[in-house]
Amino acid sequence: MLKVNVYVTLKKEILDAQGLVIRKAIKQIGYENVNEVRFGKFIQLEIDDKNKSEEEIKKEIDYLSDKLLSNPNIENYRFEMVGK
Amino acid sequence: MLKVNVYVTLKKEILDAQGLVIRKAIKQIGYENVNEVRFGKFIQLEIDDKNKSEEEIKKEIDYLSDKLLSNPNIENYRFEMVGK
Amino acid sequence: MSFDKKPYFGILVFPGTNCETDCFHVLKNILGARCKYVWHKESQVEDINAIVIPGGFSYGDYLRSGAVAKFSPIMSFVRKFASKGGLVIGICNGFQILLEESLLPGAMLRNNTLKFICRYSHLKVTDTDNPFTSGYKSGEIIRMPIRHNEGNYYIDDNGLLEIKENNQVILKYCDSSGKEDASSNPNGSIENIAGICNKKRNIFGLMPHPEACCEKILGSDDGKTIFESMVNNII
Amino acid sequence: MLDVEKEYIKLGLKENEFEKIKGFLKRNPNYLELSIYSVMWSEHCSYKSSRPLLKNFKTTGTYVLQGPGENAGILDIGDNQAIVFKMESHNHPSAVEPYQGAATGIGGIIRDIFAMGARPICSLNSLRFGKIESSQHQKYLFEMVVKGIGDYGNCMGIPTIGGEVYFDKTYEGNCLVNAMSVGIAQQDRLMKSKAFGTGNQLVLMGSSTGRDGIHGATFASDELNEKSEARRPSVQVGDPFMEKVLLEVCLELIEKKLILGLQDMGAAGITSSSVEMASKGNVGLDIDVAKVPLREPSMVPYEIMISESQERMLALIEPSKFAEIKNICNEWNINCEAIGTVTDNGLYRIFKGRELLGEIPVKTLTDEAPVYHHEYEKPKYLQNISDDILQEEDYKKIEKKYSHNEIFKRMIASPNICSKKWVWEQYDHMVQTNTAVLPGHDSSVIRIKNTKKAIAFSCDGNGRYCYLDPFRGALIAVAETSRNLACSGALPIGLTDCLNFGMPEKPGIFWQFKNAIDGIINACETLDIPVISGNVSFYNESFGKAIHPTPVIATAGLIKDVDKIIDSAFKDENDDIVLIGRKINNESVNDNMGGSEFLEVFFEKVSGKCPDIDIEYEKRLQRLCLDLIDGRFIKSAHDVSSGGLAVTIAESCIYGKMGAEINASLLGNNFLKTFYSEPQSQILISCQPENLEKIEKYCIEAKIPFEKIGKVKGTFISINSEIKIGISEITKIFDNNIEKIMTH
Ligand SMILES: Nc1ncnc2c1ncn2[C@@H]1O[C@H](COP(=O)(O)OP(=O)(O)O)[C@@H](O)[C@H]1O
Ligand SMILES: [Mg+2]
Repeated sequence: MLKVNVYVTLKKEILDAQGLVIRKAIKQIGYENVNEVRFGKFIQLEIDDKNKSEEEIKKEIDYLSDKLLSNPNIENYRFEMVGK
Repeated sequence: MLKVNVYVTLKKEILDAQGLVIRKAIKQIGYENVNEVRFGKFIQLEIDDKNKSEEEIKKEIDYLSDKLLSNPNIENYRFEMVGK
Repeated sequence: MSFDKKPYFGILVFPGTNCETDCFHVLKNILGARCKYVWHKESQVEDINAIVIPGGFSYGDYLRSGAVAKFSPIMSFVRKFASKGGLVIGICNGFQILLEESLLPGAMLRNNTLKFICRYSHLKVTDTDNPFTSGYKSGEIIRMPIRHNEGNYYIDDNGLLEIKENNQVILKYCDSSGKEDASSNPNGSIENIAGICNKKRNIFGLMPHPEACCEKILGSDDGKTIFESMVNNII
Repeated sequence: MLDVEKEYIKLGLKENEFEKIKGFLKRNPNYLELSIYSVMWSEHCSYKSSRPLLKNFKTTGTYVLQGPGENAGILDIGDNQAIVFKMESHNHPSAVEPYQGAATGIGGIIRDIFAMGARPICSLNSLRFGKIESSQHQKYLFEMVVKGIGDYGNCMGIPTIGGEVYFDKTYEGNCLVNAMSVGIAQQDRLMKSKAFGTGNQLVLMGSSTGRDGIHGATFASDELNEKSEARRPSVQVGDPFMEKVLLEVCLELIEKKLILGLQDMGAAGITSSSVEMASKGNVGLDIDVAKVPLREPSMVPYEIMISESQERMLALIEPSKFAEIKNICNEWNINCEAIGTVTDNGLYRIFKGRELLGEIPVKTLTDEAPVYHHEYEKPKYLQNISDDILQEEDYKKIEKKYSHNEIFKRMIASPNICSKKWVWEQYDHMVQTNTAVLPGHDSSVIRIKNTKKAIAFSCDGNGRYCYLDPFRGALIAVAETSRNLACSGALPIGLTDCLNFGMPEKPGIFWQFKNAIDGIINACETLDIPVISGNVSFYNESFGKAIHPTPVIATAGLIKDVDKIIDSAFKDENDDIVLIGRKINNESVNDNMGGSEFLEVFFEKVSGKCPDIDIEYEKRLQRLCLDLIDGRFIKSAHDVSSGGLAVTIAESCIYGKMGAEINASLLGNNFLKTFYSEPQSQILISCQPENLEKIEKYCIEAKIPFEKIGKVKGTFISINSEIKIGISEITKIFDNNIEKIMTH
């Protein structure tokens, strides 16, 4: 069993409305020192790697991240294998 | 400037409807080997650490994560300092 | 009932609240009660007998519904008001805020359909021994609109036992014949729960919108009884 | 220094346009100026191809306070109240990024409404996709567009009360997303967007400005192709929470009389909104880009000027009011900066602090923008469409293959016919507690609190009819919305349109456009409905192929007494069912099967003759329907439209949860033709038997044919003993088919 974490974030130039609201809330709570907040998604996958090489799996994840997990119009993604 | 990543995930015992839908979509695409998908949030903070120790900041993040960024009734969180 | 004895409702307004005028209309024009809007930055409200936290999308519901609103100054007043036994009703987003604020037990998850739902739903009034539903018959089946993204009520096993033991479950989703099952559950809510109160029975949260069904021209006036019950229990 | 000579093409300007610019400026423009010209002269902003034709619309009338020209049109509904509405397309952004494209489309049209000083009270939408049964991508577009519209409107607390959705191959590469918003205002609080008063300031409120949507207006004026994928920076994202706050702030500023004018920011951002304000007031304007709050500090002036960041508004104010306005914005946590000053020199000047970056005579951007009188010619495809499409043996073949019950079920199951519940249940259609007739009926109705009045809305367009005959198709679209209103008891008082077409440079397309406009004009004149606002969307093509011409019409109707509203549901057992309007001899003119849903479902073709319509006759029919409702003689009314009479009967049964026994006379003995053809000008009504005679008298007086065709009865729909199906069975198909397709 392989665990993979995929992180999806909005592209830099895209308005992050959620991040802005969170930042304002943090200031309201009284933490003045938080300057920027970016909101993203975090998807954990558990993958059966019995019959596949790590390379193959990486390719699959890359494909899935691009086509399904993120929206390339507005988001970037990155992923990491976090072990078995 | 300190960067902190906070990860918020639904507790194990809670049905993750979004995760299930993603898993179904992945199977539909033809990747049979993805067994579990959990959907979470990923919040990146940029913190001004000029006048504060790392310990203090950790405490702050812990407080924020517990009170604002996650709802302890349904979610777990963890965070990591990813450097300056 | 003399004029200045008319019950006085405070209707909270957060940025993003959008049902405050609907509540105002019902309370003032249909029930003849007095009411005023209370901006979230206020920390003290005089003279009111009850608080309404209306529906909407406070702060866009961007992080979690109700999560940001709870840090507003007004919420510590709500806490104080409630601890002295004042009546507080949270409708939809108001219910979500009460949960986030831990004034009511449990939490709200996304609808298991992952879609916003706007439609009439049948509800069973499972408890009438409280100031909010005392005007209904116990077990009565009523119709109210539901309109939400996150109405999938969740509470852990112990919590569930507790709220059941204390008769805190007040409204449940059902079908027209009163059956509560998966097919009459619109959002995945645990045991079809649509509304609960606190142990002291003076705080009530519900996902359906009673303020949207107080006039026959809108298709139902089943919701009026909730506000009438509150008025009657204030006097 | 850039070589502007090469840049103008990239910016979408033509050579003659570039020459014209040089003539106006008497020099070469710099890149900033060129960018400003390019967005202001884009089809999207300048209407350069359509302006000459749109001028011919009927735009005045008893109820009109403001026709086309402002951000939205305004109608007088009495009691010092006005309704304000407009429809707009967001087709191209939605094709590339359906969720955000649709969301920002809604956001944009809502800003148009509150820019007029009105509080939005409802929205409608008209959608077109390819066939969802056969394509995952079409499903995805449909799903995300609906979600985008829902999420935005729901968060704003504005009910989305109606609209229409059609699926047809023609929209496969180019979906249509047309959104309409309606507001209500006190007549003495209406706002204009004109800039005036030298020294007055322009204040920018709302979101900060980022790089999104740079060259979006140019993008909308271009056809879709592979390159569209790569043009993603044009995608804008919406923030409905910000817009809700902005709405409340603007209405508060108006209420407190702190602002003199208001203008939303849409396509081409600061540039187009400020230029339009200046042009309307015949004044000049100095803009300081250094004052604009930025999301990305590295943005350069031209990006700032044309960025299409959403959720921003521009207000005209007296400088002395600025502090108070700023306070209100602070209370709500939004930006507020004075970015411009009104001048008297007629020039549009852009500064960065003190540095002058560009200078353009205002009128050269607006009134003197190019106008094109395109050539037109009847398209060739029309020569190959035969009038007689179905022969007796074709009908026989269908009847041999399927039982009448099966044919009926197939028709009801067609995504174009079955309930759009899957859509509207994702829209909050009840917030504001005014929706007196919920979606699902001929028109949706909003009551006006504290009065006896209500306003009804209906939205319609039929691309297939317009493909066969754009004149008649557009005429029918107007007639149908108006008929839908009549069915709920509303008198039509004004309409808005969204005209979706291919490339106007192609003579065949421009012919379609011209004819559709003539059709609208013709219908509006006869039915006495003014056009008070609208929108044109050209370049709806993919890979060189245009969509069916699709003019979409949305009409508003006034109801004087909310207690008289009726809907299309059968009400009581034993009520009589009556068809009014059918001319038995209709068939000789035209078999009314052209462009029908029946033809599409069973033969998968768009052909034949567009149904005939006599608009004078139509007017009498609608008048009659209104009179019958006003006299409280009828309990339901439902017009016959796509799918024909059988579908109309089924819908009235399904909505009323009641059966019907129908026995109608057949046209030329042909059951299928009688029940599935789509002749215009027919309304199915139901009434108490006691009222039948009175109704007949009214019909005779109005010279409208009348035929009692059955009774409300039992739990089955039975039609001429050929169809017999339980209400619950047909309701399941009707209610759940889209959901079923979408979850497959
Ligand atoms: N996109 C949509 N959004 C909201 N309501 C819709 C939408 N599409 C269709 N509806 C509703 O479904 C009903 C039927 O639509 P339609 O078949 O186009 O009506 P008609 O044939 O009377 O013009 C109407 O009440 C309409 O408002
Ligand atoms: Mg109709």
